[in-house]
Amino acid sequence: MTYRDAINAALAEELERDERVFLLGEDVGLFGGAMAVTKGLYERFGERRVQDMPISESAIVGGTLGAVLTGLRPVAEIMFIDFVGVCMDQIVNQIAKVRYMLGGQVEVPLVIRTQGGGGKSYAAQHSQSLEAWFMHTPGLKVVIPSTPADAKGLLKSAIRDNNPVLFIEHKLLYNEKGEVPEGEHLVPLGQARVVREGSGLTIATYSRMVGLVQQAAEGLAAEGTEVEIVDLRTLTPLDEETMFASVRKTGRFLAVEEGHLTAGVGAELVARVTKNCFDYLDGPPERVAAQDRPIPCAPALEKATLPQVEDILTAARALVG
Amino acid sequence: MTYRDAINAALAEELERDERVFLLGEDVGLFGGAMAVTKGLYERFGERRVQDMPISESAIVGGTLGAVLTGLRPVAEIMFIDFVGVCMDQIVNQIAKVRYMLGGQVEVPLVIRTQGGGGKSYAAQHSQSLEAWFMHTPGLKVVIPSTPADAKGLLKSAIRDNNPVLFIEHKLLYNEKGEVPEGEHLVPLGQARVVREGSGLTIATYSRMVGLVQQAAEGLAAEGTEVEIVDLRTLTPLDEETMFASVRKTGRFLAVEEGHLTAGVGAELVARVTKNCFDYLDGPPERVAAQDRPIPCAPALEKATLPQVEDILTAARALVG
Amino acid sequence: MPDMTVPPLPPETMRALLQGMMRVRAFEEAVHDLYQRKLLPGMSPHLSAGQEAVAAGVCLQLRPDDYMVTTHRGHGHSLLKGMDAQRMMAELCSKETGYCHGRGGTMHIASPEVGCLGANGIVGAGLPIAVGAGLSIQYRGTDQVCVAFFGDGASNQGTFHESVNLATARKLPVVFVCENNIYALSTNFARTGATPNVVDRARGYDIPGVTVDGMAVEGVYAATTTALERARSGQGPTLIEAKTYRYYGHGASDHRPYRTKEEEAQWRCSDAIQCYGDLLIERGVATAAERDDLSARAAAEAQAAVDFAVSSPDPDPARVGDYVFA
Amino acid sequence: MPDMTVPPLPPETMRALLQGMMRVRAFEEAVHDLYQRKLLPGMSPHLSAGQEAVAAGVCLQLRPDDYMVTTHRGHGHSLLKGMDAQRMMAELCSKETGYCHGRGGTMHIASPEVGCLGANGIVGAGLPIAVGAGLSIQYRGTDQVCVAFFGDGASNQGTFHESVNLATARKLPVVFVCENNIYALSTNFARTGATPNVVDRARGYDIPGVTVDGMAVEGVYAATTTALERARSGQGPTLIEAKTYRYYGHGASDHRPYRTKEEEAQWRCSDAIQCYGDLLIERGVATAAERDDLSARAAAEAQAAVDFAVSSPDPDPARVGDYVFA
Ligand SMILES: Cc1ncc(C[n+]2csc(CCOP(=O)(O)OP(=O)(O)O)c2C)c(N)n1
Ligand SMILES: Cc1ncc(C[n+]2csc(CCOP(=O)(O)OP(=O)(O)O)c2C)c(N)n1
Ligand SMILES: [Mg+2]
Ligand SMILES: [Mg+2]
Repeated sequence: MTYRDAINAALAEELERDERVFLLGEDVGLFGGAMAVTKGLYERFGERRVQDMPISESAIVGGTLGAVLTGLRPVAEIMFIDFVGVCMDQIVNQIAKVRYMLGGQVEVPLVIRTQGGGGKSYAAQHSQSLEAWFMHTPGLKVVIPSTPADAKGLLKSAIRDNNPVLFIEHKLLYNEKGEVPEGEHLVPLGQARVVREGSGLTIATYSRMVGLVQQAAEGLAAEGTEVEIVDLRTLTPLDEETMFASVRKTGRFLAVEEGHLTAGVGAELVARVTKNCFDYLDGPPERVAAQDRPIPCAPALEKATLPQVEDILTAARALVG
Repeated sequence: MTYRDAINAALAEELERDERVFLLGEDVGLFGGAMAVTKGLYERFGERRVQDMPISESAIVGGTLGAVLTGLRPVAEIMFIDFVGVCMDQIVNQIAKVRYMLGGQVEVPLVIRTQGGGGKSYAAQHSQSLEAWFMHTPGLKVVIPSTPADAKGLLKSAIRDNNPVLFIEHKLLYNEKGEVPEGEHLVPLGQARVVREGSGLTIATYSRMVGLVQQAAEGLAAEGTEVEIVDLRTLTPLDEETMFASVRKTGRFLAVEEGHLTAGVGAELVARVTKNCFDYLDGPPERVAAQDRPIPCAPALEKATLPQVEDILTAARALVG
Repeated sequence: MPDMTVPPLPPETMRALLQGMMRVRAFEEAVHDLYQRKLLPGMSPHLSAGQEAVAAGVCLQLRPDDYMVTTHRGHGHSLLKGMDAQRMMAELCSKETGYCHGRGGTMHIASPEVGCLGANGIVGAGLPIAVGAGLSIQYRGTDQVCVAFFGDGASNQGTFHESVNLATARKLPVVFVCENNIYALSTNFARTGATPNVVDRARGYDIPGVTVDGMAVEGVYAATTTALERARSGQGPTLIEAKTYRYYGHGASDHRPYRTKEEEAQWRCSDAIQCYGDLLIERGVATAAERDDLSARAAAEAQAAVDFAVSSPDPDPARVGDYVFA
Repeated sequence: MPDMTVPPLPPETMRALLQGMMRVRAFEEAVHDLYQRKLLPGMSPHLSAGQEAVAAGVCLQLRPDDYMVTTHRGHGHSLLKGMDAQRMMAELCSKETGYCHGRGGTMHIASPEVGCLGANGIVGAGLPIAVGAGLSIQYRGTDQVCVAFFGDGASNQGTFHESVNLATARKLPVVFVCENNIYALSTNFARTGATPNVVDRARGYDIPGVTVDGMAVEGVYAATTTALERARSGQGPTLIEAKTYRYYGHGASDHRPYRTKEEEAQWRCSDAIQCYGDLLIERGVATAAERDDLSARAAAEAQAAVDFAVSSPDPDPARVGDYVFA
């Protein structure tokens, strides 16, 4: 099953299961979503459960909060994560904070689905990986799956969670295939997955970069370095223990992300690993991330800006060398 | 001269010097600004140079870009940094990226002044320190002064810079007094300032936290630890060399910031220091930052959420102990 | 202006309106006093004294299961929608006994339980939330309504447009009530709005736009009745603009250089509570003694709220981490 | 609808309008062809084929020192405002010789030098930038104008409101031109807009709202002339809504399930270029041969642009770090 179909199945199952769940977003109905993720749901569940919305992201996202406060469990779609700039206030000042500001009077069971990432030459406003902003936003859970099985299992958990979840898909993963358990498949939020075991180097990563790291790991294995790969799956809550356990074993740490380097997710991972595993470290942790510049359109320039397998190999070799 | 008056003086001097410079924002004219920073400028320069705007932050901030592309050098005010959520797209997708997206066809000499920080029991939507988001945004300079002299010298440099600058003041610093050089006082962007020299521990910080760190340093000196304090002054560009030089001398590093811990500025500082000074470090770098939760209103709760001198002392003692 | 052919209100409604306004005034004066006495930490509260007729005319006819979204100037709306004065005052004082256990303070008072979905520190940010409540009502198929209060300044935010447009396109049961008190902080609406009145915007959405004298509670009441009926019957939103005035500054540090003493005095002449009290006496609906009694009861409620708040414990810093996640 | 009493346009203007539309059509068809041939990396371009009358009717009467802000569907506007077809095509192909040295691509084509302040990848985001240009014109005291193009879908964004409101409140020389091609991606405006027409919104700001047939270039031209005069003379903005149609899907992967083949065919019957060409021949302003010649020249320009783009070098990855900061 593809990553796209896995998400579609999760949505369908949750719509089926809970009458309070409904979808809203631009072109999610009749059209089936700009990324074709919601295909067939409008036909199956009707326009009440799958609502097409105007290009009014603040109203869509703020609308989910009003719906939550009055008993529903909405799942909104923001077409590209790059568009969060027009509804950032609703996400970070309203949705993420409302439970705390209200002293626990409310639960906030809503999901904002969106997709990010580059690699398609979509240029600076359609290729970003902005998860670090939201990891820096207390009150919000941030889920970012790398496989079809996780996409399904994490999305179902996210919809059932009583907290706001930003669910970030990756545009280059939609056609990726993988095994997906049938039916009631739930992956708990906050549990990393060890994708590959190894004793030479720990790489923590997520989303599309998991695949690149796997490729790099094969190359490194051929050179005699066994890489342990940790797919974080959720950035908030963050399963740091799985990371730490691995680093205590390997003594070396590399964080790989597709977002910009400075003040990105990797910085946080490195800071935590350094603090908690200092005495186990053979050398300083490293980071591979996008360069600190807007993402250019031209394929060769984009390639020189986003992390490539080669960049991971280079960083890993330097770490173990 | 107070921090407030220093900023006011910088604005007045630059309005005087360059006819292309003008101010725009909510209540900046007649009223003199919600924080009284622009007092007297409307009377002196008139409503053409000091423009009151509707509560339309996207139009204000996007407006600066239109003005820049047609030959002006606007300085906008966003009343609280917490409000950037309503105009985030214009800051990060338009202003920060336009020069790169256009292949260098334009320069973007604009400044967005705003103020952040807590300590006044203003609660979750009026107390934030959001600089990490903007440090993670390539194309934007981020300036965050701690003293009246720096506020003046950095703001004048920001206004003359041909790149977009987010200039973040601190609400608790406005009444702080300090020496400010008369007249043409410019502080270059990208140069940290060593506030206090010491050999026992390096603390990198900025904005209001500089004062808290100074207090802590006095306490630590009494205990025999000489702290070297680096006031970063600008987060982009980041003067990492001054930090590194200090850490190579002291062997210990603490980052202190008022923003939330996770994926904050300190994470980046720790990641860079660890990478570049690993062999000099006696132990893992530490961070002091706001707790990862929305900022509560009640004074005792706010105190338990934002970094206090005591927190800095505790972290520093652990580092040197 | 309200239709003058409507039948007169029942006397008990008239008295309730007077009492509601008095309750808000007494509450706000008590808040002001607490702030002056430095018993109210944080931002100087945004008081609605002067604007009570809007809160009373709108909120007193909402059903308990209706919803209401308010702003940074929302004490009056919240009180009359059904929140408890004591727990509100305790929240204003950041006490453990407050609605938000001291986490929220003046700008974040809410009680979804009684339909108060929230105040807001971000101008215009409550409007999308109100529309979401409207979507939810339509989704659930009830005949509830959500009222969204906002200011003249908020009407210049993008969220105003997105919210009114969506609510109208979907015929949602949302009533938009603008309290036009002329100023957004210091800025006169005439300097920032395209049209002289906020209600002129209704024409762009083809929804009813109704202007009412925000100092005259029965006019507010009548316009709201019509708007609520329209909303409940599935015909969509109404935009009501109440012309009103805040007596105090935007906050305590605002010395109001942007308006004249004469202007202030003139508005006070049409004080909603004074005038309506006089009117009820003139109409024979209340005696002077009854008016005094209502006033005394409002004062007593406010005083009890203050006493409760002041004597309540502060929240326990050891529990500061509660309520981040469910 | 345009005032029919206006004097007829000079023949050379009529021919220029026809030629302008042909140039846009030829350009867009060439882009489409390049994309099909996989010579155009990145997002499938948003083509304006079908909408040429709007680009020509508006842009051909702008002065070189006027400004224009466009959208993700902006090739036509940019070309007719004065950008060079070859450097545009090179940018579309992400080549070093493109306006943005390959950094921008289809959604970020701009040339501030000729007044093209930018396309945009964010719906509605160009509007505040246009207002900023308007503020700047007023600040500098010139009689320039800034035209802001946007779509029916964009009119639902908060930025639309903030921009029109501010421009109106300050009487800025901004002309807002909505190309209503019925759909925002797949979504019919009737399902998301409060009113049937975007132009209805003008009433909420008390500015002229003018509906024109976006397939009839002279109507677009006339409405724009009036709006430009109004803007230049300090009377503020106009909102023009051009009813038009995009022939292609939103992008290449869009197979247009949301509209019928009949609807598409019907719009093609009123093709702006075909009909206007016929009209000019009928009027005796152009011969069939002249029309063919104009068409051939447009095709040649597009072909030269393709040749230039295809044979241009890619940007040098070693210089990828240029242009982040000045
Ligand atoms: C997005 C945003 N911009 C600015 C502010 C600062 N601010 C708070 S209240 C206010 C004035 C609001 O005016 P109005 O909507 O008329 O309400 P009023 O205060 O008059 O009741 C301003 C500018 C804010 N809180 N949020
Ligand atoms: C803020 C934002 N939301 C959504 C999108 C995705 N998107 C791109 S174009 C488009 C449709 C725009 O419709 P309209 O304004 O009518 O222009 P048209 O494509 O019809 O020319 C959408 C939804 C976007 N780019 N930006
Ligand atoms: Mg007001
Ligand atoms: Mg459209």
